[in-house]
Amino acid sequence: MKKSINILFALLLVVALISGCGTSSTSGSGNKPAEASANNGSGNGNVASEASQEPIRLAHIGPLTGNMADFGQHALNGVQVAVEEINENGGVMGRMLEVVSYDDKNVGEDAAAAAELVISDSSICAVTSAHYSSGVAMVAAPLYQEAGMAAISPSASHPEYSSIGDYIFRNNLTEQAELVYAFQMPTIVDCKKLGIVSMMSDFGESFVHGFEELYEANKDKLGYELAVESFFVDGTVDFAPNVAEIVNGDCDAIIFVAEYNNLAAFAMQYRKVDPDAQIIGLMTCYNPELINMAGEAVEGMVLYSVLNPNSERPAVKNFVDRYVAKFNSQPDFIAANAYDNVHMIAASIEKTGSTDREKIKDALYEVEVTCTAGELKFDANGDAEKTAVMFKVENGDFAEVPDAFKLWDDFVAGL
Amino acid sequence: MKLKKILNIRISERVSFIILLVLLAVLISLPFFTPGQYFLRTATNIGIYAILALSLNITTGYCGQVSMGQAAFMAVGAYTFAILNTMHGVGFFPAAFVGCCVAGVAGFILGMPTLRLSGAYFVIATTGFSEVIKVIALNWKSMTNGALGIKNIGRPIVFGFELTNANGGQYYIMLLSLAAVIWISYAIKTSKFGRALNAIRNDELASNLMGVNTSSQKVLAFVISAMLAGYAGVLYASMTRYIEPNTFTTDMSTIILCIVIFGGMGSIRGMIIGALLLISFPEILRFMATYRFIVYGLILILMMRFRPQGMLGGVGDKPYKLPKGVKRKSYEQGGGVNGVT
Amino acid sequence: MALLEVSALSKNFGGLIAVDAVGFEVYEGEIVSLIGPNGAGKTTIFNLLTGVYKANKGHIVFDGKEITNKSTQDIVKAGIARTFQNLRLFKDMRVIENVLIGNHIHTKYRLFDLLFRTRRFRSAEALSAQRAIDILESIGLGDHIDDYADSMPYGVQRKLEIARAMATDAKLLLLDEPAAGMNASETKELLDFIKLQQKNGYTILLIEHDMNLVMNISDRVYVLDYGKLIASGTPEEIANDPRVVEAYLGKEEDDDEDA
Amino acid sequence: MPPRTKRGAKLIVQQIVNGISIGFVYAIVAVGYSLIFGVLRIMNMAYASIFTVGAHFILMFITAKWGMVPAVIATMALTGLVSVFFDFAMLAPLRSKPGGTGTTVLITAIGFNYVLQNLCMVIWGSERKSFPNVIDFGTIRIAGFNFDSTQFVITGVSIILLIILSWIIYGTNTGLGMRAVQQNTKAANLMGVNVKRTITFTFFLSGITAVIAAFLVSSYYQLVYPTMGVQLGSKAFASAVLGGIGILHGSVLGGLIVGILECLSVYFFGGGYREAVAFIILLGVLLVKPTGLFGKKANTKV
Repeated sequence: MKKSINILFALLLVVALISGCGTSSTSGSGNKPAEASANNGSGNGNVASEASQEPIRLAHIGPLTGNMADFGQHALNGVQVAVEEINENGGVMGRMLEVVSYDDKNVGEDAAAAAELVISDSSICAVTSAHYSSGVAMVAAPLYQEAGMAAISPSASHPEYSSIGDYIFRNNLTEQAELVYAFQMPTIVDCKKLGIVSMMSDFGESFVHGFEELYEANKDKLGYELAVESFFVDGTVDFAPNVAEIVNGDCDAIIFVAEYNNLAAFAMQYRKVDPDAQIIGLMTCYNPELINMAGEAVEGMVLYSVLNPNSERPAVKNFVDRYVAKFNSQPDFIAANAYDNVHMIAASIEKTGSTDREKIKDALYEVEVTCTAGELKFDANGDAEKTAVMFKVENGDFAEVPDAFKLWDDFVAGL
Repeated sequence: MKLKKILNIRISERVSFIILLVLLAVLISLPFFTPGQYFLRTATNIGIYAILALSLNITTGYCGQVSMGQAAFMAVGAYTFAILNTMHGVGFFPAAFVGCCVAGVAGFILGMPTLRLSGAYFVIATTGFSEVIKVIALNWKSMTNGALGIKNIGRPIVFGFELTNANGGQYYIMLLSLAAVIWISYAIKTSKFGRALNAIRNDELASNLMGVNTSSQKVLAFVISAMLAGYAGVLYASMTRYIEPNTFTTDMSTIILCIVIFGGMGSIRGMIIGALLLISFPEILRFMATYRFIVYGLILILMMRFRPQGMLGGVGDKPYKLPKGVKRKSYEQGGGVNGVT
Repeated sequence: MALLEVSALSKNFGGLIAVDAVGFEVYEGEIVSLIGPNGAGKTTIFNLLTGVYKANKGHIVFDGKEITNKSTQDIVKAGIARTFQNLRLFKDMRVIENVLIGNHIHTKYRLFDLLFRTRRFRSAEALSAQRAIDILESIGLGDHIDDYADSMPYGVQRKLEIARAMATDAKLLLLDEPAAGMNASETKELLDFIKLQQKNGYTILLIEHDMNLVMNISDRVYVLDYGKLIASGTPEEIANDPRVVEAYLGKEEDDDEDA
Repeated sequence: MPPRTKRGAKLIVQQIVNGISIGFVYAIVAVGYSLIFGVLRIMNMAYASIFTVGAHFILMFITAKWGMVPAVIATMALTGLVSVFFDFAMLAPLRSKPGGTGTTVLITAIGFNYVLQNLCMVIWGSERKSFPNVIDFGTIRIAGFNFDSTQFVITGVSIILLIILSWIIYGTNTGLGMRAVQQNTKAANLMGVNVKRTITFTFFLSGITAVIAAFLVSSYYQLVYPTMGVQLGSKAFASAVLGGIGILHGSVLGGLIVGILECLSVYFFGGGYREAVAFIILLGVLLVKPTGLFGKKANTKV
């Protein structure tokens, strides 16, 4: 009897969805993310008019709501800074850049849906920053690969991410690269007994595993002993059991393998028990928020990042100034990566002189651009070769520790 | 109540049959005039949620036990399927079958101790179960690959022809599965099993005293529900092709529950329409996406307050459909007598 | 021999002794009443007979089989079905569905049959539907099979509950205060109805406060007080039994309370 | 547990000590669940997010330079109102309806839980915010084991709270009313207990306990964030059910059991299994004794 409602709803949905797809690319302007794209469009309205062509459109997909929202937002900020900059300098081939942003809530199914949306929108020629968590990025990646659309992740860490296909790029330290730096740190802070506290995440697990291998390989040469491995799961706030394990193994240095917000909680609880041990963080810990949250507790800790906001390098200075001017907050690594991605794609488009998706992909393997990460280029896997610098938290700020890191071979030789 | 009026339009069997045909035609021909893969994927996703809702409908709708464990059963099905498929090269259909069965076993294991519980006890027990499943997925590395998850999960292959989202294959698989699940729900609903579940929801003790073995019926319902959820998990895994312990969240369970409540406990149509609306609205009203869980929460509250039987649930006024060959003297065949005068 | 034999049946909750060594029997085709003031343990006895409570002592033998502390299902299968002091119908199910639940144990098919709608399924469903229809028509509810249980007037709901019990193919019907809340004419109707069922071959054990009904309907009466059996016999004997009269001082307001 | 990590009796004891600390955190939240259930026989699934809202209110007032004490008091009032509003606007109408069964109440509570939690996310952002710890007097080392002074405060407060609540319920007229309502709402009404007011009072009280818990927990972890109630809430609920929900001291004991076994699980199996411990115990106990450790069995009424 009520089947009539059935069909009514079904048709309603059909119509609605079609309109949904039709509008959703512009409807981005409804929510925070793309209003920026709107205003930088208007900001350069005059430029656009003289370059009388429709803009080149790039997609940003990342969490703009939910738990990981701030990471996605930072990436978007980076993208917007780059787009503005490029447009001010006359755009690419005289055409303006425009960023369309989608919210994947850091959820696989939403990421996939957004990816399909971007793929089916022929006006978008590449994904300039694709998703945050590896787990999510790896759901969408095969879709980009099949559809033949270049997608660069500013954050993916999963070892096998870039091996999904030749359209899948990663502008972030690979796990191997992170290991190169992380592994040097205990030696640099010359610790005797090392403890690792790691989240049971894709990155955490493979990182610890990789670290162990390196350790086993160089045990005898290293000056320290890997005494404790302690794990926790995502969402933990109470680190008492982990702290107890570290203290029990009386470690004098701890490598913490998780995002900054976890480190903040851990550091505060750890310092109550042991004020001395040296805390070592990874790149995901480099975030001004860390110091705001943990304050004293993280004073004196060391970590590394691909971005040094205080660097004198013009590319970095330029980026940081623009970023601070626009959002009056310090950029973090993900913002910088996203910023660089846009420049890489812009360069590729210039190189091939077309917005053809496949051509862009091919060009991405060839171009080399001077940006925040120095001379940036992708290797055959689609991984960026990046270098990191070491930082020490000193009176509430990240202070660079110049040339602390050696090249891997030199390091091993130097042991 | 106006809403009631709208929802109770009576139309003749013939008209509704034609409508059904049209609807089928629309559904089947969808892939041929879709504006993009995105549309198909969303449609498939909606279908999967409809299957999930129907599965939960058997425990919550028919039997009246609110379960928050549906995502966990999905996970069991999905992981079993993914492990068989990627590590032992088992094809889609056999692997899917095993996935269902394992999910069913999980349902049985959870059902046995908890069937005595009711209300919030059952909710917390099922919530806990999801947590346990997640922990297993995270720690049993040799099988589940831990937090790294399982990637490159296979899609169904029919006669050497791979069914992808692009060629609409996955959509049709979903459509067929949905049809099957609808039939199962209907078959249960219109049988002594369904009646027994219904009676249990109404008054467990009374049904017990009418000779219904309430515990076995409840467990059976729970197992079937788990199997269907497990199958939905299989579909989900082969669509996203990558699963990890955090893929199947409590949020999913909540959305599923929300669909059941919104569509109307016990109603089959309700589940499908519920899935249509609740899954598509964040896509259609993108500005709402930020608030979607608030909306889901409000739906739960408002439905309970104003229409606990849901959009299409509760009492219908159609005459009871008697099996063929049943004679009624003092009664001429035709429309039933509605409402006591 | 008796259809139902109860001997030395006892039940206590914590300290309180609800039923104390009660013994009685009910013969095939009889209508036996169990009376007594509130809290005398009548309903507790019903609960013991139907397996809701487990007895502490004593035996229940039905139709020659020991059914003491058997599961409720087994007892229903054995042929005892009951109604409830305050109605326990399946409210949002239809009249016919309520009766079909009564027939649940006799509707025999497996999951396979219901999924694939085998012949066995169809015949079994038709059979129990026919049975339900017949019962409903026999008690004059033929026109109301589509209606929802809680939409029926009170008197009809009482009848429906009896019908549901009958649908289990019980030999013995336990009626817990069937006349509670009924007016005189309804009670009269009920009386005839029960008598009719007796003719149809049912044996009936009922708890009732309405003395008028009890006296007119019962073949024999048992009187309980404080869990003990204080008297038994034909209605006449009971009526002039001093102990009963004594036990029943204050019966009036009990009656009102139940109404 | 990873083979590398050094083990031994000392670590076990330290973990038990930690377990007790965490246990009291669970306990103080669990008490809130028990309170409502003890009076209304309702499993207040929304309590977790009421707790979260409380934490955010406190932080809001503190950042508005109110000072800790006024902030907490103001929050108590506000959160109490939220809790009462929940009852007034959502539960009361269900109670009045004949169909107002457990299920409808349960689902309403689940819904409200989600609404509140996500409102927090929308209003205050999803990220973790730091919370000042004013009840921190450093770490105390006793016999080589570390005790966090905040823990003593939490322990103390939970015990005091327990005593106060027990006194309210068993020692005052209002409490008498509460118990009457729990026994039989209709009868209580006839006996002249103002049922409406009693229920309102109970919800307000549970709001206040939520704030106390929120204050202590956020001070302990020095963090506030919208999802803080999710894991904590469900574990605390598990603890309450474990100890026999509705029985206050039972909830506390349940919390302690969960806390200690959690930390021991870290010792024996590593951090990976910790989150499941609470629920495995719960399922185990429910299997043996569906009413929880201290729960009393009610006789089926026919």
